[in-house]
This record gives sequence, structure tokens and C-alpha cells, in this order.
Amino acid sequence: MYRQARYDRKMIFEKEGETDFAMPIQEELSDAVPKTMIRDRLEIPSLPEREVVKHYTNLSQMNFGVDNGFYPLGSCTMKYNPKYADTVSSLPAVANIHPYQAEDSIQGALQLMYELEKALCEIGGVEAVTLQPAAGAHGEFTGMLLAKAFFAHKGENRTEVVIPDTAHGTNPASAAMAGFNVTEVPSSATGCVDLDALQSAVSENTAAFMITNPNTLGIFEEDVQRIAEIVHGAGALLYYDGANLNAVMGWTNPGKMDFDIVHFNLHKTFATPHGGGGPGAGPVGVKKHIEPFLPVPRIVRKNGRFGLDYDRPDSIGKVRPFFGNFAVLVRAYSYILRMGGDGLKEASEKAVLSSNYMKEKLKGVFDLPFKDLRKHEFVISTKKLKEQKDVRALDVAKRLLDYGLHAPTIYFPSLVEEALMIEPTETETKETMDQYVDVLKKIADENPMLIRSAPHNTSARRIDEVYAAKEAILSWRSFKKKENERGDRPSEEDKGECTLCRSIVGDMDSLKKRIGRSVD
Amino acid sequence: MYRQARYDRKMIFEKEGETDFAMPIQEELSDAVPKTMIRDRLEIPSLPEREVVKHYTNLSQMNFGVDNGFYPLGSCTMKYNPKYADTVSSLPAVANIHPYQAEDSIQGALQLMYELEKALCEIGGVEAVTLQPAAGAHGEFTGMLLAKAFFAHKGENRTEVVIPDTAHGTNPASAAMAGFNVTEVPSSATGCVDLDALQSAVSENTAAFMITNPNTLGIFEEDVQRIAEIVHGAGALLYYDGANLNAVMGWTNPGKMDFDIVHFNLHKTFATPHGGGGPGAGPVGVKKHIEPFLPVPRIVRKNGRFGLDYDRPDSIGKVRPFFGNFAVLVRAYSYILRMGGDGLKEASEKAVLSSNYMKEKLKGVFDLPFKDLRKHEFVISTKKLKEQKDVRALDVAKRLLDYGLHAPTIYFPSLVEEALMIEPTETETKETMDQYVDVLKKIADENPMLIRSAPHNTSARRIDEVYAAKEAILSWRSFKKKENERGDRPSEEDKGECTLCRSIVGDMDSLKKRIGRSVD
Amino acid sequence: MGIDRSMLDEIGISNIEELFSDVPIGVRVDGLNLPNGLSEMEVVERIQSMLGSNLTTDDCPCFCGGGVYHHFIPSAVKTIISRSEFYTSYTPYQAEISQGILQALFEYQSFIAALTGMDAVNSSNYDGATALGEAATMCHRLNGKRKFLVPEAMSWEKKSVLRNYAWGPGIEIVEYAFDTSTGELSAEDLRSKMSEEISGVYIEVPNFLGVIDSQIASIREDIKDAALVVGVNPISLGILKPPGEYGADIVIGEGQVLGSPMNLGGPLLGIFATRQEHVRKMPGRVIGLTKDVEGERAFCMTLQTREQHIRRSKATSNICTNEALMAVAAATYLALVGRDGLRKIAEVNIGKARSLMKSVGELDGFVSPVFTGYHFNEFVMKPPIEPEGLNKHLLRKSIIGGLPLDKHVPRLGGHMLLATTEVHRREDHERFLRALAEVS
Amino acid sequence: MGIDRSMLDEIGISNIEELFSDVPIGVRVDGLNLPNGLSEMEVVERIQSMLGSNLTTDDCPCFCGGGVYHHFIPSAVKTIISRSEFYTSYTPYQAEISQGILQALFEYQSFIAALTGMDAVNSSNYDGATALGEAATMCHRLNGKRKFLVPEAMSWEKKSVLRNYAWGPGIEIVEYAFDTSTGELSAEDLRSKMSEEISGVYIEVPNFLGVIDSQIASIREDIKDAALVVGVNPISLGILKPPGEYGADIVIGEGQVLGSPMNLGGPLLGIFATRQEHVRKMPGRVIGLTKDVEGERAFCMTLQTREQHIRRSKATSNICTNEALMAVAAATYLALVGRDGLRKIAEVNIGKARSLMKSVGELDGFVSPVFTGYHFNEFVMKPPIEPEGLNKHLLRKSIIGGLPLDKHVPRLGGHMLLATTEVHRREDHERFLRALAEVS
Ligand SMILES: Cc1ncc(COP(=O)(O)O)c(C=O)c1O
Ligand SMILES: Cc1ncc(COP(=O)(O)O)c(C=O)c1O
Repeated sequence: MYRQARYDRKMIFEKEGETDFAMPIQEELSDAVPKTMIRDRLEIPSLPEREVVKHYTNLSQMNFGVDNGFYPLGSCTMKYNPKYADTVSSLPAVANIHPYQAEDSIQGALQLMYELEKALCEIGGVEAVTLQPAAGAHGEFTGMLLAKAFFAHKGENRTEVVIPDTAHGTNPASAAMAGFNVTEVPSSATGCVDLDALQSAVSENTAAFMITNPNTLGIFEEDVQRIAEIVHGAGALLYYDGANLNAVMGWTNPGKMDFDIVHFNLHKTFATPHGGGGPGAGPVGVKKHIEPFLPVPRIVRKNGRFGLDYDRPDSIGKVRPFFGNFAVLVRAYSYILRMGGDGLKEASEKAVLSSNYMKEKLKGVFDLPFKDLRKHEFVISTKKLKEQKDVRALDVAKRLLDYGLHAPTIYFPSLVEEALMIEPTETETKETMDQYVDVLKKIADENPMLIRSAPHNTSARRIDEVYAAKEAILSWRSFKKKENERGDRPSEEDKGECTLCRSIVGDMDSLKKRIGRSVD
Repeated sequence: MYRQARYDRKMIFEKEGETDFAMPIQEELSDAVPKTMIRDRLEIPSLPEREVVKHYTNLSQMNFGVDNGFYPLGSCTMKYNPKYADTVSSLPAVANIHPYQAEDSIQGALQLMYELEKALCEIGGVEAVTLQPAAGAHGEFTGMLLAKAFFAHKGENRTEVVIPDTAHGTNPASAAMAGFNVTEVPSSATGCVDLDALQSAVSENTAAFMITNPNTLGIFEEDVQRIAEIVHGAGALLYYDGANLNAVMGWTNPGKMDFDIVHFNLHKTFATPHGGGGPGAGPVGVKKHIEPFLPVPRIVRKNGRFGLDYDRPDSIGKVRPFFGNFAVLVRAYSYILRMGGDGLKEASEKAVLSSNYMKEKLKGVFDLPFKDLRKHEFVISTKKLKEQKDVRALDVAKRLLDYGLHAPTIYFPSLVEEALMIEPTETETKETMDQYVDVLKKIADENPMLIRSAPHNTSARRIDEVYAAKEAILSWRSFKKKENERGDRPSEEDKGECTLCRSIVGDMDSLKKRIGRSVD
Repeated sequence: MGIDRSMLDEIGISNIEELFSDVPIGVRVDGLNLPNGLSEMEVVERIQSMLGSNLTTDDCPCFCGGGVYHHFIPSAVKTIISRSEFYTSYTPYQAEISQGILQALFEYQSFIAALTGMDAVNSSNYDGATALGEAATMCHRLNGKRKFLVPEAMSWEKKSVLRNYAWGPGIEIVEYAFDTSTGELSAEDLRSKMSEEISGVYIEVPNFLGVIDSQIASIREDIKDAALVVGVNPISLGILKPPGEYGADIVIGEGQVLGSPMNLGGPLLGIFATRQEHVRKMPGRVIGLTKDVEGERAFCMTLQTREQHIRRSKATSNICTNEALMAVAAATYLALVGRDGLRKIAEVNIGKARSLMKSVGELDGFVSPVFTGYHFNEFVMKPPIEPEGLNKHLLRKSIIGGLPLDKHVPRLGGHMLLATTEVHRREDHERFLRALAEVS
Repeated sequence: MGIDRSMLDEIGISNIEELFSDVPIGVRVDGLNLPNGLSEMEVVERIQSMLGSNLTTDDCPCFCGGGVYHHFIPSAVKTIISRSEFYTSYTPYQAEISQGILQALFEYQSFIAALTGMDAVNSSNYDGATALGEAATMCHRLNGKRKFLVPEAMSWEKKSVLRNYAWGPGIEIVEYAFDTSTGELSAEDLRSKMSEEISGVYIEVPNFLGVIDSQIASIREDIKDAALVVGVNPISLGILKPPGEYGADIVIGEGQVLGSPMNLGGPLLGIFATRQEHVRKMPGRVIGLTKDVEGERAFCMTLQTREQHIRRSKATSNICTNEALMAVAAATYLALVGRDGLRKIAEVNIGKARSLMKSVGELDGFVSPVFTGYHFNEFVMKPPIEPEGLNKHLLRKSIIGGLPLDKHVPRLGGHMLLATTEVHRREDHERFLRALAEVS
């Protein structure tokens, strides 16, 4: 049975030792900085490399990544990322170049980005791509600015963006950041865009309709052509959230579906592991009519040389300082080279097969709302478990961890009650998926107490999120302050333990009661 | 409390999936190899990269290394090895050069080796060094061949090598491999070389006396000058096992102690982690009179260029094909640069301080045979625990693992009953050593049942070594054969489990009884 | 490779086509018009040879800064961020199985809190420029006002990003001048621009001209109730007073210097810190300290009700994927160099810049430093020829020159911003000076 | 750094001097006469620049083999052997906490067993040459005899190492000739050297001349009761009959080709395999399959009673530290390329060599291939000029040439051994041929 590693939980701030870091010797500066600006103390540790490496190595073992096992987090495309991408993205020719270097001295880098843009144009069915955005949400924000610039340029004052209620939260947030009012339209009974609702939502005020297709239920919007007609009919733009591109490469593309603007999540589809939260890259592709507004610089090819074009009067300017997350772009480029056109198509096919395979195996056990055929992901509901045994989707998720399997995305999209959103991806074997199915079935039959008190085998047990939010302790400094306020100082014996936690041990008993005692 | 990770224990041979490895396309060869020589099947798996990486990543988490924590394995100098050594030893200029390249094309490599030899000469107090041997034992073997060649050249027929009974097993084994008869001399009551015994052991037949100083008890042989007189008096050579050099750098050296031949364990003292068993490097240093016999080639400097001298008529030839474990040599060189003369001396001082610090803290709790002052390591005895509670050194060692602390070397040297040989090294903090001391004290007071049934928190429980030796199953192939012989084939459910183990479950009960039931 | 037939069979699907039957014929494409796939060996070879033409700091010392700097990175940083448990995990939605990254990010937040003197730090923005954008919108959330003051002397890219972030909420960006003699901010000009309408004031320490402003410690008096946003170079905080001590409401900065390579400017690391009282208005993901059911200290993402996936269009930011791995690199870097090391690095940078600016100034035709203020690791100089031309000359000598200032600070056309850090050896300075002398 | 006073105080020692009071004054030295220490940054820079003058296969294609080869290494191999749990652990004396490396090494043994068709494999020798040395002494242990037959055409270094291993037990090394037309072994000569006294016969497949001997499958008949020791290139076993199928008693080989870089020839990986019945006579560390007290499958070092730390001077070998990490690299490599991949790599090597040897033969003045037998990835050719001179010429063209044979096989003075592998692109061959043509 799986068991996650567990080491002492001391913070680096609590460790002791003497630094062995050295700099080349240099004369002392008597007046390095203005007197008013000199710092008197800095409260960070000074440890030997040995202690630092031990600390973070052991912390890493208390973390689960794709390399440790199945991670079918829906909407996140946690596929395995091949290691050659690590090799190429950490070459000195990638790492050790400065963004302000002369074009002549970074021809290789410019060529790579140029070719990557071209490949993304083909994959997305678009006519121009900017690699600048740092992540998917940043791509959405860029896309919304492009829409804004587009209409501003046309002299139209469109202030609204329409978004389905199943959309990823970044979509409304990005539209709002760009200054749009967001209208959410409910889905139809099929889990898809409700055409009537859409029709009545769009108007001459609508700047854009943002969707992802397949949508977050993993369902392909079969009415996508009608959607395009309605949206374009109202003079609005169609925005494609490309996070789910992994499902359709080589079969269709946003351009073909008549979208005007699309962002890619390179860290979902193109060989970039998620880094515990990032970095990613969120290039934005557009049709011809939006191209003039793209951020500067554009990478251009002239007489066999690559250059940077800043002379773009209609450009929105910049969404980040330089060229985007270059090291991530190198990964994506290597992946596209390795896979080739056919390989990318096959990747999508396998992703869709995996998803439908698992869905078929699970649909007898859990509810599968809406239609049968799914793309790269599917959403099941554990509603029955809740009704019958008071076991929630959250509990099932936590219990899965005990088996060394990552949980699916839960409670999203919100129109499915007790949702488990599963995205197996193309890189997982049948053996792995079968195991997941078996475990889910097994959990459905387990003692509810055992499930509700899960996880048991992870380095931490069920975590108190309410407490975290209430206290909002976001740094060691703030922790220490609160500790001082409360006046409970650690005694010698429990140095390294969280006295704050202890002091509220009372609160916990009720929590413990609710989830049942630990059943190891 | 510490807990080691645990994943499924399937062998790579039991995993399923489809390979994604590719080679550039090439025409088929109809007659690649002689018909009689063609293979008809190859029983190794064909898996996707994803499965292979997952498998070995998870296996790695079931392994404990220095980077995970304290590893005070006596005689092995498991210190923390700084990461810059990883950087320099994996530079393309190290990895991607062929040993038969022309001298002109590897000047940098030759210079590095030349300078490393010079530095080792200074550290060892010797006049010439060969970097060729692959490990300590290989250095010893080389040293013994040098002795053999030395006497052959002098026309003396000396057939014996004298070694203290406390010596590391490689010493007698290496001498024997070189064709010498080995005489072991018992230690005196002080744990040191018994001068009288040595005197009577050496004769005109003695080729060499091999020792390490400080010896394996961590005691400095104070009579080392007398020893040299006795050995040299008999016309024999003095050989220094430099595995323990970490204790004395900058304070003394084998040359100064009048040794003729010495080997260095670069993987103990000089920034090479042990790799789970290797690679290491075991350079051999010699005084002038032995130099003519060193392996070829010698690295020479002429007019600012570095070259290889093969024209050495008295050389023993080669002990391995090329120049030694070059990548390891680069590590050692970087470490010496980083530390400098003073730094190396300080490293020894700290190593000795650590050892004496821990020894002082432990000597009240366990027996410390022989004198008080130790160098880099010390040996305590848990004899009392055995007498009082039937808890052996082995049990204490296993119990330590439960705390995420590696066990010391046990039962060595054999003249100490129930020996724990502890070498903390200079890279551990006081905090770490204090913790180890506390845990050892705690164990001494624990329920003997708990200790005898340890470890409880490691990925495997107490292991049946007798069974391993009896069955001698050294490969999957041989496992499968035995399984077939016994006729028990795995059923579908327990695929991936060791049916062989199951079939002898009877044997185990007795074992279980002896060690007591698991007490998690 | 290829499709696993047995899976199709088991679910009663006859072919892949069937799985895509929901894709209307009208929107289908016939595969991808991209070259055939290559083997791993070919891919690595191809990219290596394509990028072979890039000039790197391995061969050419680089005197360019302007936001991204070439610093020494201890090898152990790479060791840690190469741990696949970290870099192949997602944003830690399941806290129990993700304590490793959660604690590492909490420690990152704690390091930045210690450096900046703030209590609340998020677990990263994309970069310093977008962090500034989010800081401006946060100021607006704090006080509802819509004018944001920024220095005239600032990277134009950063300004452009800021304007894009300000566009949505309709925040007006107003500039205040610098003192042409000291290179510090013009207190006079700043004061003249202050009014009831000002939402926030942005200052940089050191500023874009490399100058450590000596008036900063008392800036609060000048800006009254407006929010104070301070942009820092975190390495300089090894020696400089933390903004928390002079009244900052928000501290932002570019964290690339903390253990990340330059990577042509990405990935970077946006630092974002604020006071505890503003915590619920801040953008980005944050890791909080808590406990598990056994009362053990533990960590989880928190204050998610500010975030897009719960608040949707009302969120404090749209940020989802951030730069977590760079934050782990920063934590590791800071732990490795430690308190004394960071100060030492800061001092070495100051010393190197001081010596270089003086030597450049001694060359015929060069004015250096142009400003009299205290400098960190950058300074402005005026070469005898056009900066662009100078850079071309330097490139021929395998030296990466400085940043021409015309685009950024039009008033400083003809000037160049030079950066130097601890990676430059005496020989590098000498070589640079020799190359400069050739145009004097 | 520096000494921790509090530790001295706690144990009542007044100074470091006291801790070394047992070192007699007469043997003391006053520190080390070595330069002062450098910072990490300087160390890395220094070594990088020192080694900068090495020509590497990154810039120059290499046509040299002779025991060490430039092969493609999948990136994932590095990923795995960079796992610090593996590479910072010791030989796994405490099995319970070391299952990871134990299983990985057992899998290495299993891979080699599958490749070679043997049952028992050790967890590595230092390299192929010392493995041969240990094989010769093991033959002596098996049958007490003292004559060991080896091919005339063999690397002189390997022969020299063998002689040193044979020196102790007094084993006589006798050579048998090769067939000057086919490059295979001369069966006649071999038979003529066979006698009751022969302890073992060593053959190489492919042999030093790059030839895959077609008579090997029936070699057993010729050598009767002598032990058969086969030296293999493990990559060739992707396509070649395993030695276990033609009666090998011991199989050795150089495992560097399985996922390790050339590293100027070290670390390497000595493969050592034997039949189950000989297992207790074999040298080196071995990992055995067993179970823990809960009946779970587990692994531990076993048959340690053969080893030096127990048997001391009676041990089957003195080996202690071996090349475990390279064995893990080999296991990872084999798992990654897999059954079909290994065969494919073998085929590509054969194909590349076949095409190159033919093209070289078409150049004026070059004889290639010199031998008519089947080749793996090496072949002998005779250039129109001295091999050493040819190599100098090639080096000027940034090509690393082949191995001159005079030192190794004096009969083949003036000949050169060329190697080519999957890493060579068509362009590399073309470039090489153009450079050769210049001397023809
Ligand atoms: C459907 C969808 N859209 C947008 C995003 C936002 O992308 P990012 O996290 O890169 O900002 C995500 C990622 O979580 C997503 O799943
Ligand atoms: C005292 C001593 N001598 C010799 C050796 C042998 O060195 P190696 O393992 O490198 O062959 C060792 C290592 O275990 C040792 O501790």
C-alpha cells in the first residue's frame, strides 16, 4: 500500500547551523548606501548548504507530482512531460542570454520563437501568434485587451463579455480585469451552451463570447457553428480558451471553428510540467483582423535573418516586459518537433480514448450527467454517495490520495453536484487507468468513516482550511507576531512544533468528531 | 515521526505499456548479422518513458541518502557533498571526450589531472600519484602490485603482507589478489598495533605492512614512528590505507609518517557521493623509490603543454584501461579548489571535533572500549544491551532507521563486541548530532520488543537475509525459473506479488516469532 | 506508440473516428500540416544546433541589466528545483499530499516578508512588471481613487504593461520627474503632483537609473494618504532598509535575481507583498499556515475567496498559474546564501559598480557616472558615440553592452545604462574598459 | 565556517590542538601548502575555463571507439541517476531503508541476465577490462588450472590489465591468432593452443576488430572443458544470440554504452555474469531477491560470505566500491529503449558502419573494410598515410579520428579502427569522408 514520506516539519527558519556560502574577497565599503537607508537586521537563516539541501529534498518527498503517479486533475491536463524538454530548456544557450541583447546575438532564439509561432498558427488555425503571455489567464487578459483595442479602433463602445456558467473562473476574471462587464449565461439541459440564452445575451454591447470547446464537462459543443453565427451576427468576437486543445489537435481547431482569438496553455498541452503552480506560457493566436493589435515586438524574418518589429502603431503595447517565458517556449518547440503533425493528432486521439475508456468503466458506478461521448475529460457525480453514506466528493478525493493516486478536480464545473472531473490524458497506460477505476469502485464500498477521515497515508492528515483562512498567516514573520500577541512561547521541548496549533487544540476536537477518528 | 515512502513493489519486468522510444528512420538490413548469431527473443520490457521514470523515481524515494539525513556510517565518511561538484563533473567538456583523443584536444583535462596529482602529493606527503585506480580496494591492489614490482626489480622474493586484524577487509583481500600470503597480527590491549606482534610477524619475507591511521577504531596509532622503524627495518614497505585521511589533513600525512605507498579514497574525503555503491576513485601516491613502477601513462608537463608518457620501462602497465574515473577526479579537484589548504585542514579538525563530541555524549550510555581521544570516528559497544535485554547492535541499527537516521557501521572492527562504529563527519551540525545522541539514548530505554522488531517506518520491514543467501536469486530470469520449477504460477489477482515468498510463508513464522510481532 | 486496440474493444468502440463523431464535419481539419516527428536524439541535436548561434554570457560578459541580471546561482538551487516532485506537481489543490511545495512556498513568502518588512506575501506574480500592474489596481481597490504616480525614469516596457493593467479599471498614470543631478526622484515635482485624487505612488529602490534614493526613508510625509508602492531589487535588500520600515503599503519587485537564470527574460518572478490589513485585497495565490486534524502544523492555499475560481469576475486578480517554481528557486537561493551572504552579495555589487563607473569615467569622452547619487549595481554613463553603435562595437569584441536609454527615458537619449554584478571578474572589467577605450 | 566553540566547551576541550594531541610531534605537518580556497562561483568558473580547451563531441564528430563509444543517452537517464536518494547513498548495508537502490540494482542484474542469457549477474565491476581480469581468476577458481587464452587482436590496455590480475595467482596468458582475411578468430590456431592445461578461453563478440564472428555459436566444441569467457558489447546483444545459448560460463563486457557518457574513459561499468552453478565463485557485490518479515518481496545484498569484508584474504575478490550508479544508468537506459529499441539501435549501428566502411573503401588509397566478416559498429581500414598523421589532419578539420592499431595489434601497424554509432548523422559521415579524401 502507498505511503507518502514524512520528515520533520521544521521550517527552514527553525534550523540551526553555520553558513558555508562565500563570495570572492573584496575591499570593505565604508559608505555603501545612504545612512538613512541602511538596514539594521535581516531575519533570515544562515545555514550550510548541507542543511538547505536536506531540508528541501525532504520537503520534495512530501509532495506528489506526475512523475510519482497518476494525476488526473480535470481541466489541468497533467500529462507526463518528456525529459528531453528539460534538457533543451536548460541549455546555456537558453538560460544565459539577456533579453536586451542585440538581435544579431540571439538569432537562434528568435528563429525558435518564430517557428514556434508558425507551428501554433497551424495547430490553432490562426494567422498570427504572440508568445508573450505568461500563462493561460494572462493570455485571456491579453485577448480581452485585444478585443478592447479592436473595438476602440473601430470606434465601437462594447462593454460586455458573455461567458457560459461552466467556464473556468479565469475567463470572467480576465474579462473583468480588462474592464468588461461580465454576463454569465446558463448551460442548457445538455450541458452545452444554451443557444437561446446566448442569443438573448448578446447585443451590440457585446465585445466577445468566451468559451472552451470541448467545454469543462468534456463535451464538444456540437453547435459551435451556430454559436459562431450568433456571436459574429451581433458583431462580437469569439474567444477560445485553448486550455482544452489537448482534445482536438489535428481534428479541428479554433480557427476552423471560426474563433477570432485563442490562447494556448503550453503548460497543459506542450510538455511543460506545472512546476507546483507555474511557470507556464499562454500564447495568444488571432485571425488577421486582430493581428495589428498584438503586443510588440513581433518577430519577423527578413533576408534570412530574424528581427524584432516594434513599429506597430495599433499594438496594445506590452503585457509583460520581454518575449514571454522563453524557457517554456523551448520546451513546447521541442515537443512539437518530437511529435510532428501526426504525433500531435495521435496524442489527442489517445487522450480522448483514455477519457472515454475510463468514463465507460465508471459510469455504472457513479452518475454521469449529460451525454455519453466525451473528449479528453469527463465529469461524474458522487451525489449518490452523499445521499446514501454522507460521503462527499471531497472525501472521495482525499481517500484516493491514500492509494497514491491524485484526486480529480472536484466541485467543478458547478452545475454538476458533487463533481469529480477526470482527465486521464494520453500518457497514461491502460494498467494505470484500470487501477484508478478499481480503486474508485473500492472506495464506493468502503466504510464511510474511513473515507471521511481520509487521507491516512499522506504526510499530513486532513487539513483545516477554515483555520487557515481565519488566521491568514502568510509568513513566518506574521506567525511569530501572532505567537507573541498570544504570549505563548515555545518551551524547550516543543521547539519546532507549532505552539499556535496547540493553543487551539480545543477547536479541533469538534472537527475531529465530525470527521471521525483516524482509522489507520 | 519519520516515515519512508512506500510505493508498489512491482519489478520493471512486471509493468505494462507501449514504448515511445524512437530512432531516426533507416533502411532495413536483410543480413545484419551471421545467421548463426541472430537472437530470437529478448526478454526485457518495452515501456513508455512515463512508466520508466515513474518507476525509478518512486524507487528512489524508497532509498535513503546523505541528502535525506544523517548517515554516520563509520569507515565510510558519508559527508555531504557540495552540489557544485555535480555541476563541474557533468560539463560537456568532461562528459563528451573520448579517452583516445589526441593529447592536443584534451589539454584542459590533462591539466586538471596533472594539478590534481600535485595537490594529492601535498595532501598525502608523497612524491607521485597515479589517478588510475577505480576505488579504494583497487588502489590497494595497485599498491600491492607496485610493492611486488618493486621487490621483483630488486630481485627480492618477498611473499608476505602483514595486516592488523582491525584492518578493513579489502586490505587482506587486495594483498591476496596480488598473490601475497597474508598474515594478520592481533591488536594490543590499547586497540592499536601490537609492536611486539608486529616485530615478530615481519621478516625478510615481508613485502609490506598495510595499515590505516587513524585505525578503524578511530584511534591514532601513536607508535606510528616505531611501526615504520620495525617495518622498514625488515626491508618491507609501509602501505597506508587512506580511507581515513579525512581525519588528519593538514596535521600529518602518510608521507610524513614514513609510508611508502598510500591510496586515497576520493569518494570519502573529496566530494564524491557514493552513488549507492560507486563510482569512486582510488588514486595511489608513492615515494620516489616506487615511482618508476607506477601505471602508465604518466601525465607530464613540457613547455607549457601537457602530455602522456608511456615510456616507462619499469611500470606495472595498466590497472584499468584509461585514466581513471575522470568525472570523479573533476569533483575532487573542484573540492580542493573550493576548500584550499586551510579549508581542508579545517575539515579534518571539524570531523575530529564532531566525532569526539558525539563520543563524549554517548560514552556514559554505551561502552567505549580503549582510550578516549578519537579522530574522525569512534566505536562503542552495545554489549550491555545484549546482556540485559537481548538487544543486539543489529537491532539498535535497525531501530535507528525508524527515526530517519542511518545506522552506524556495525560489528566492525570485530575486536569490539556488538560494535557501533560512528563517523559523524565535519558536515553535520551540532543539532543533528545532538538528535542522534538523544535517539540512541532513547532507544536504549525502549521496549526491547520494539527494538528487535524494528524497523517499522522504512519501506520494507526486517529483511530475511538467510533466505536470500540460500536461494541466491540474482535476476528476474532466475526468479522465473525457480518459480516454474516449483510450479506455482501467479494467479491473476496476485500478479506482481512474490509467489515464491508466499510459498515459503511457513519458514517465516519462526522468524517472526523470534523477532516479535510488528509493533507499529 | 499507436492506439491501444484493446481499450477500444473493451468499451465497444470500433474506431477512433467514432470518438470524434461529435465534431461537426464542417469544422474538421485533416490533420496538421507540420513536419513528421523526430526522434529524441534528433530533437535535441536540432535545437542545440539552432541555438548554437546565440551568444551567451558563458562566452561574453554582459553589462546589460535594466530589469534582468546575470547573477551567480549556487548549484544547489538547480538540484532542488530539479526535484520532479516539485516541478511535476500542479498548484497544490490537495494540500495533504502537497505539503512539500506548500511549505516551500510558505517559506518563500516568509523570506520575502523578512526582506521587505511586510507581513503578507503571495506565492508569486508573473514578473515585476505585471506585479506593478496588479499593485496599481490593488491601490484602486484600497481607496477607490484612480490616479497612479510613477517615476519618469522607468523601463518603457514596464510602463506599457502598467498601462495595460490600468486600462480596465480606468486608472490614469501620471509621471513625476527625477533630479537630473543626483538621479534621485525630484521631491519637488512629486509633491507638486500629489493631490486628493492620487490612489498610489510608485517608487523604485534602487531606481531605473541604478540610484538608491536617500530621501526615501521619509517619503511617507510627502505622499500622505496615498498608497505607497515600492519596487525593489530583492538582492539590494540584503543591505537596504526594508520598505515596511518606511511605510510601504505594497512591495513589488522582480525576483529573477534570486536564483533564476536570465532565460531571455522569462520565466521571471513577480514579488508581491503587502501589509496584513490589506491581505484580503491582494492578488494572487497565497499559502497559509494551518494544522491538520492531528494538530500538526500544516499548510494550504488560503484566502481563495479572493480568487477567480470562486469569485469569478469579482476576483482580486485572474491569476491562476503563476511562477511557483521560481519562487521555490528564490527560497532555496536565499536559504543558501543566507543572511550574511545576501548582504555580502549586495556589497560586492555596489563595490563592482562603484569601481566600474569610476573607471569608465576616466576614459576620454565618457561621462560616468552621470548621476551623483548612491548606486547599487547599475549606473548611467554617456559614451562619446551613439549607444547603439557602441553596442555593435562591443559585440564584435564578444561583449554584451549596456542598455541605451532613449526608448525608456527620452530625456536621456544618448545615454546608456550599465550593469555589473558579482559574476564579473576583474579581467571582465578590464576587457570591457579596453573595448570602450577603442571608441574614446 | 570555523570551529563551533560551543561543541568544544560542552565536552571540556579547550582547543583543537588538544584533539590532535595524539599525533606525535615528529609526524606533524604545518598545514597544507595549497592555495587559499575559492568561492563556489570562482571554482566553477575556473574549471569551466580550464576545460574549455577540450574538444568535445559536441563540436567534433568522433570516429574513435576501441572500448568506449559515443552513444545517444535519453535525457531520462540523467533524470534518474540525478536523484539524490540514489547517488548520495552508500552501498546498501541497511537493506530496509535502501530498497530503492537494491531493487534498481537487482533490475540491472536482471536486464544483463536477459541480455546475456545468464542467470547470475553481479551489481558491477569497475569496467570491462578489470572484469576480464576477475574472470580469468574466477576460471582458475573454477578448475584450478593456470593458462588463459585470449585473442591476439585485443586492446593492449585490456591485456595489460589482465596480466596484472593474472600476476597474483600466476596465470599464464596465451594468445590465439585471428584470421587475416575475415577478421574472425583463427579456429585452427585456437584449436592448436587448446590443451588440458587451459583454464579458460576468452573471446570477444564483436571482437576488437569490429567483427561478429560467425563460428562462435559452435565454439564450445573447440574448447571442450575449458571455461568459456565471452566479452560482449551489450548493445550488440539487442540483435545477437546471447552467450548463454552458446555455452558461456562467464560473460563480461563494458557497460558504458548503456547510458553513460564517455567521460574520458571513466567511470565505466564492468558487466559480469555467470551461470547459477558458479554463483558462489563469482566476484563482486550481488543483490538477491528475498522477503521481509511481513512476507513482502524485498531485496538485499547477498552471498557476502564470498566477499572481502567477511572472507578477507580468502575472498573471491577485493571489490567493495563498484560502479553502482552506472548500473542504475544502464537499467534505466535499457528500460527506456526497451526490447525493440535496443534491437533498433543495434541495427542502426550495423547499418551506419556498413555504409561508412564502404564509402571509405571507395576513396583513393584507402582499403576498407580490411576484413570480410560481419561488422558491428567498428571496422578496420588502411589509410594511405600514417594513422597518426591522418588523425592530426582530421583534428584540424575538427574531427576526432580513429584508433591507430599499431600499439594494440602490432601486425596491423598502419591500420586504423573506426567506429560509428547512431549519433552520426549523414552530414557527419559526409564531412568525415571529405576530410579523408583530402589525404587520398
Ligand atoms: C479551462 C481553463 N482555462 C484557463 C485556465 C487558466 O490557465 P492558467 O492557469 O495558465 O492561467 C485553465 C487552467 O487552470 C483552465 O483549465
Ligand atoms: C578503511 C577502508 N579501507 C578501504 C576501503 C575500500 O575502499 P573502496 O570501497 O573504495 O574500494 C574502505 C571503504 O569501504 C575503507 O573504509
